[in-house]
Amino acid sequence: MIYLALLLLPLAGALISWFTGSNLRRPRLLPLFGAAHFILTLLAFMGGPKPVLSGWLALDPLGMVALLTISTLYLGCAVYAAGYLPSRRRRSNRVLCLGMLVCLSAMSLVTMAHHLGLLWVAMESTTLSMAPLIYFNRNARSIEATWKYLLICSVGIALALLGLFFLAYATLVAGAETTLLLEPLIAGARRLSPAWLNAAFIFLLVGFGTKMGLAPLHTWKPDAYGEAPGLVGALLSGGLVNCALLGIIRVYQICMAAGDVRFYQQTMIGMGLLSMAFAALFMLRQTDFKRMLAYSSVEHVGLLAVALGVGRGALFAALFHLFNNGLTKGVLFLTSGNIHRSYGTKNAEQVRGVLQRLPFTGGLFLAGFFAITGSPPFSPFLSEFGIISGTFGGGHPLVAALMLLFLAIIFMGMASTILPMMMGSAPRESGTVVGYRDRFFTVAPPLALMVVILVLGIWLPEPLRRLLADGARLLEVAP
Amino acid sequence: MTDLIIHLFLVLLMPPLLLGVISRTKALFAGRSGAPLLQPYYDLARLFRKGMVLSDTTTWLFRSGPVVTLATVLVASLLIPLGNHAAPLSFDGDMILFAYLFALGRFATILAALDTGSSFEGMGAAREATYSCLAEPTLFFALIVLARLSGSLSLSGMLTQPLGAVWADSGASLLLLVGALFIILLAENCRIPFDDPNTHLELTMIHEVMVLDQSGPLLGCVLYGAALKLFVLSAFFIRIVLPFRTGDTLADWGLFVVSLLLLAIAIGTVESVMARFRLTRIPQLLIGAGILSSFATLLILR
Amino acid sequence: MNSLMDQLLVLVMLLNFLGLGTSRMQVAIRTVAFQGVILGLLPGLAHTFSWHLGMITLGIILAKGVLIPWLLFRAMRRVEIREAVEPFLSYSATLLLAAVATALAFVFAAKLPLAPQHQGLLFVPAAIATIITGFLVLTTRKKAITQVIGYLILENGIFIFGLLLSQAMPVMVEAGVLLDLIVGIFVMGIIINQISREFSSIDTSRLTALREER
Amino acid sequence: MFLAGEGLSPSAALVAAGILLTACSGLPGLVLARRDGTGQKIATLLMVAGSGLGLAGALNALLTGASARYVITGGFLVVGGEWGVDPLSAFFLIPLFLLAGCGALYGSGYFPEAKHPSAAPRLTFFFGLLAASVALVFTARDALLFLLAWEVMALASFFALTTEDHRKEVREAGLLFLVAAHMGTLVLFAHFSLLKAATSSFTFPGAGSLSGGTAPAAAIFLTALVGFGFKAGIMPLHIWLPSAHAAAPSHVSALMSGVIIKSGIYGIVRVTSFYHTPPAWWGMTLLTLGIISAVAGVLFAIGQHDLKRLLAYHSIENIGIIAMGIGVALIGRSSGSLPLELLGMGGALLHLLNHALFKGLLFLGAGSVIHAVGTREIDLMGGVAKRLPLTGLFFLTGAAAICGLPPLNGFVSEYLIYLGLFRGVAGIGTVVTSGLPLMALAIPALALVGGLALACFVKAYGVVFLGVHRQESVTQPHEAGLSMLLPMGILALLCVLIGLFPQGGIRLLEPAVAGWFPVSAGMATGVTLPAPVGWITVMGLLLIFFTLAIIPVALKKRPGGIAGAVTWDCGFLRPTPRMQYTASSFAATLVDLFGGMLRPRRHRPKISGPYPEPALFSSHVPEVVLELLYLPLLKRGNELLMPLRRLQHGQIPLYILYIFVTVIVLLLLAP
Repeated sequence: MIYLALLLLPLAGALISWFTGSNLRRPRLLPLFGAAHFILTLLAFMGGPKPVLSGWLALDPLGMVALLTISTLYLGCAVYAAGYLPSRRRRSNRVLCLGMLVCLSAMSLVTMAHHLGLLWVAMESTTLSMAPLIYFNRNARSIEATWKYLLICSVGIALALLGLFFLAYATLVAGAETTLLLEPLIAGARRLSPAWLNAAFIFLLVGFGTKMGLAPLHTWKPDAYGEAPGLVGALLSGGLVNCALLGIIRVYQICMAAGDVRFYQQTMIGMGLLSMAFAALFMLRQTDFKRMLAYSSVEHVGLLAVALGVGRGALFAALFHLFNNGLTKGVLFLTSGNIHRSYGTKNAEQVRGVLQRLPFTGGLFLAGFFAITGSPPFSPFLSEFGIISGTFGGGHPLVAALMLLFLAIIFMGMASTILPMMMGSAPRESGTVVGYRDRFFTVAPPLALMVVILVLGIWLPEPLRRLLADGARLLEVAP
Repeated sequence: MTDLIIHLFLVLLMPPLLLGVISRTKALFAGRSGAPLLQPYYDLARLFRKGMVLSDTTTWLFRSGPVVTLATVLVASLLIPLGNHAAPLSFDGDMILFAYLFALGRFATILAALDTGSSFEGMGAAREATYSCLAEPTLFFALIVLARLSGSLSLSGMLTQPLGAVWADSGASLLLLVGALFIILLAENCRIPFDDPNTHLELTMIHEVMVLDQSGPLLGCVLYGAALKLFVLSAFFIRIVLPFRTGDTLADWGLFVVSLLLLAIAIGTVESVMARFRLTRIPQLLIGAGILSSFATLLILR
Repeated sequence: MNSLMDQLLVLVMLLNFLGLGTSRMQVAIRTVAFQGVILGLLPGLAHTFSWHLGMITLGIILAKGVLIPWLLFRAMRRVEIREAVEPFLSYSATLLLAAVATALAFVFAAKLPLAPQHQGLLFVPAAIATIITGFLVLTTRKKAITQVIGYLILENGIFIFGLLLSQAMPVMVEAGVLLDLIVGIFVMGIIINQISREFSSIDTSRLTALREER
Repeated sequence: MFLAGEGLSPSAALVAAGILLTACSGLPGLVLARRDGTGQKIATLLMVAGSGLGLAGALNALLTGASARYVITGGFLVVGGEWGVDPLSAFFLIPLFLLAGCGALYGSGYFPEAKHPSAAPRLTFFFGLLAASVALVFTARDALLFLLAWEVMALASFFALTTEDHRKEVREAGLLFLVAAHMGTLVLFAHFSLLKAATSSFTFPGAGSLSGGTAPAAAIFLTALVGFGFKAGIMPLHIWLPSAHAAAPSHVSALMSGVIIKSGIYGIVRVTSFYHTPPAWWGMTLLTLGIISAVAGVLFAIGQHDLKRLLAYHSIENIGIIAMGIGVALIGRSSGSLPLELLGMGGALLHLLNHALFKGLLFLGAGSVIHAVGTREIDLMGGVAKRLPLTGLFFLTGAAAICGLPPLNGFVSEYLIYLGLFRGVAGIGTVVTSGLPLMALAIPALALVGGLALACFVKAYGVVFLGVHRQESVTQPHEAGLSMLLPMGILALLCVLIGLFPQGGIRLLEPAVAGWFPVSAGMATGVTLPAPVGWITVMGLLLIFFTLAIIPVALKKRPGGIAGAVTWDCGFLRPTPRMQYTASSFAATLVDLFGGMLRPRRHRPKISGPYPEPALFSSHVPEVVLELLYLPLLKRGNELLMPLRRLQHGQIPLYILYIFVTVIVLLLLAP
């Protein structure tokens, strides 16, 4: 019941928003449905619903973590949208609202789909429903970004479909009943044909990895994140990325149950390190602060991939980081949207004195920066440190050292871009730029997200801890 | 008890005599009859009777400079064994205090010089500060050698050990050390070839230019302090060079006085036969001394 | 039955070359559409008739053979630009590559640990060859529409492989996949439209405003 | 979050209260009206009260020698935390709370809210947070809580030091500080991960519970050295230190130099305490780094003519001296020589306390001078002591103390380290198996450092406070207010007291040193330093007695009387204040002598024609390690990597090729 509610409620909202005429009133639907979805998510979290539709839909701890992240982030973005869109009332937001609500439904479906075919359909739906959102600004750059996003992600997802076929074929070759249901696949993983399973893993990793932004498949990411409005960037980096990661996690679950796991683990670690290296490379001397956030997303995707590859010891932290990264990215993208609007540029060299002109936005952006780079007392510290200590403890000291090196370069790059933006005195505003200042609706959502990660950075409630621990157990190598 | 009295007696009264001997030696070399041996005593007595002229720029620091300097040397003189006789005060690590007392004296003198605001006295202060810190390592290398050879951590222990036997054992090391220490002795006491206590050209002076503005009793303190410093460091140096002992207390005291006077004559001789170095050469010589003494240390650490 | 299927698959592979070799977009679109229709027919040949099968056949033919070409032609008509855009790699070179890839596909497929009932069939080599052709189009052509066509060829190749396991794919999912494909092409059509409006061209090699400096 | 176990011990409770009060001290100021300065008054009051409580707790812990650990559970930092106060922590808490209280009081006069309505509340808040986080660093007993406190400390210092961010140098200093701090933290990530791998727990192991000879132990030690070294400012990791100390408001500089860089030392001391048999190279490494830091630090200091940068480089020097002490202690431990351990660690810890006292004093004094004169440039000052007599006196005390001159506190700690070194080299009561030549080198190096420090401080004090003012200033320099003088007075008094009566300091020191020893060594009952500190009192008093005795002889009224006159100008006509020896000229010989390392830059004017225009000659010593090593390296690396950024070229077909290639490569790699 709750599954259907989670799926259909946003769709209903999408319908209503499509038929709402007023450009001013339409955005108000978003927080309404976001809040309803959030409440449903909390109910699901506390209720722990049973699988339905003969196991096609289920919320296991892994899905629950992703759903919780997405729903929390979405609520923040929705409230922000209600404050942000009216400031751009000349531009129709009908498609944007529609896309946001459809995407919410599709993302929820990803988190609860236990049939991999269904998961794929939902994943492709999130890709498509996001496209018009990236295109919101309707200028040459946003068209370019949208096209790259659409084409590259579609190709990637198509490869994932092939991977799914391989997976099904692996069962066929094993002589079992062909199925794409997760539980039977895990249960029978040992009997799967290793060659086909390897191929399936590779194609699914590349396919979903393209969507998630693992290097060198991340190429669309800086463009899309850079050109989309801040709140879309937040949804992309905190929502879609987590969906894609969940897709990979599902395959990984099967692989971990298959016996010989070395190849899978090494591949994950390798791709993760490569992503972090790419991110480090492009974050040095990055002058576009939104693109910088995109590369930061690449970095954290890499971090998560390494953590999955390391396995036991880093898994709890990985799931925790999935949550933390999503929320922190939300803070960063939402506030970067504010900075962009106020200064009329994404070029960090032209942005000075944010703390002076937009004290709350500036403070939150700075806090978000500290959080994302793993500074206590914010929760990403706990998860990043957990991943690194898990990597050291898991017998990969070299990998961990490389990660630290990349993190160091990334910090240097981010700090030397962000700190000059924050400090000093703001430039005099020219006549064309409207005096955009901090307002309740554009500051409260990132503030709320920030409070969440600050509290989690000090205190992790027991139910959440149990959820993460249960999830981590699902990802361990089968004995 | 008698040793203590003799120690204090020598410390208080003998220093100006050394100055007298040095200048007499130089006079003899120059073919003059020279001032009487006791001339430095007369000078001091006169200075202590005189009035003072103080610069308007100065503060209390200017006046405290000579006083503190003299006090530090006096305290140091209680730590140094004279000849074969242990010092009145001695404890583990007193050689560190000994060295740092001179540093304190220098601190006070330099600040007093800078207090006048004169560019010449600033110049002297800069030179003093520069050269003395280059001299510092040599002294400590020497202390390492002595401590290791004697197994003692106090000046008295180091210098009253049977150094004659040590010479037989580690003569090479001690020889290097003596060379280095003689350089330091001359540099620390502002003798030729490092500095000329009798020069009258401000631009070339080191120590004397710092006390240009001192007068009367304060200048007396400065002069007496300088003489005492010469005495104390000479006592340290001569004990290593001439580590003889007779076994008889009074004879040992006599031996000490004689050897000290011999050293004064040696200094006078050096001053007579050498010219003053250019200022830029001084650091090289001091660093050279440091290297000599480091070799000395290396030799005994083998 | 099997020989008919094999002949159709050979036809699919030949169509790959046509799609790759033509510089006219109408031809390319029709080629892909024809490929789609053949793919729609294949399941019907492989299995005995059932409603399930009929629905799938009908769906595929409608989607791939009718709806998608229509969407593409619509986008073309709106764009109405007839410019010659040189590909990154010449047509003859890509054809040569495709020939090599097809040959390799046969060699490679023979080594794969296939299920016994699939050994000897052309499904796997055809799928591989088509996928590689799709990639070749995608990586050598510059026009936005051609890139969509490349995507479709890729998709067709994947679909061929999917035919080996139609039992695993429930109708719901199958339909979802098709629906996503159609919506995807629909959205791409819109974007192509916008590209041509904004840049007066659908040459995507001009879309390089977004890159790292230096 | 709950504390497990029975109630808090008195000292732990006091320290906890102190942490809470200082952490919250700035909160009222953030919400209260700003003009009247109420918030700052409340904050100062809370800070002083909190510091008092904390100080009482720390003293109590040291005097009773008791230690206590508490477990915090209930989802705190996921796996829980451990917190506690033992004598070693307590000893580090003393300078912290002392400087926090004094600094807050000073700050209320130095950076009043009435004058800086927007910046002051922020500064006040972060100053309190800073003090609390450092206290937490010293009392954390597990890796996560430690790192939490560690990074909050870094962030709070960053915000405190960028208070005046309208100035470019402040922004640059802030960036450099933050980057260096984070580099250190990342290395500590590795450190604590390795430690966890070795002990399978994030909780700090007990003293002496690990064996040092293994490869993981070496990795743990090296990561600690680098991670903590960044914060401590050990050369060549000190790059952030000079500019940060110069840019921060003076009371923040005092806290930074006095305590925050000591948190790095704390880390090293704590980590080395875990090991009962460290290999000899640990101590030798620290001793070597200590020598390098001390000598290079003081040399760079001599070249500076920005008062606060000069003081900052002296912090590096003193950190070097402290590191030398720890090195001696470690050498002692690996060769089983108790006196060396005691003297080395005792000297290091006492010097740490002393440095906090006199460097805090010096920074506060420098702040008063800068406040009064309006510049940090030494060469423009002069004669300040006449306007600010008390500040001058206090600064002089600090200057003499930092040079290690008797009878002040700096001498006592250096004396202990010297004694340890001499004992090791001379082989008295101990046999040192390795590192003997190094220790022999350390002694003259320390002496050289002492001499150079003296040269530097007579220069600084002489040029700033003595002589005549070198530039016409618009405002008359004025003596600081009581709220600024009182903290300096307290610190100066403590410098003298510890110098004259080191027994008191040693009494506090001994339990802390005992805490560094393995529990099994039976040191729990306390240790006694093998140093005759009683003699220091005797000699100090003797020195004072002699001075007092000479004064009447030298200065009594005489017939000639005392006449005033101008300074003897050697026959020069019309001397002007500008002709005084400047700091740069004072240091010129030494800077030239060590020019190979200091790389002084001279800005020579072009002089031409028979009547040249007035021209300005100036010189400065750059931050060589940063400007000639790290930055060029970074630049080179960046240039090498730049071409790789073309991978993101914007061509879609090639992007798709990446995907294709990735698939192929992975397929080829698959087994």
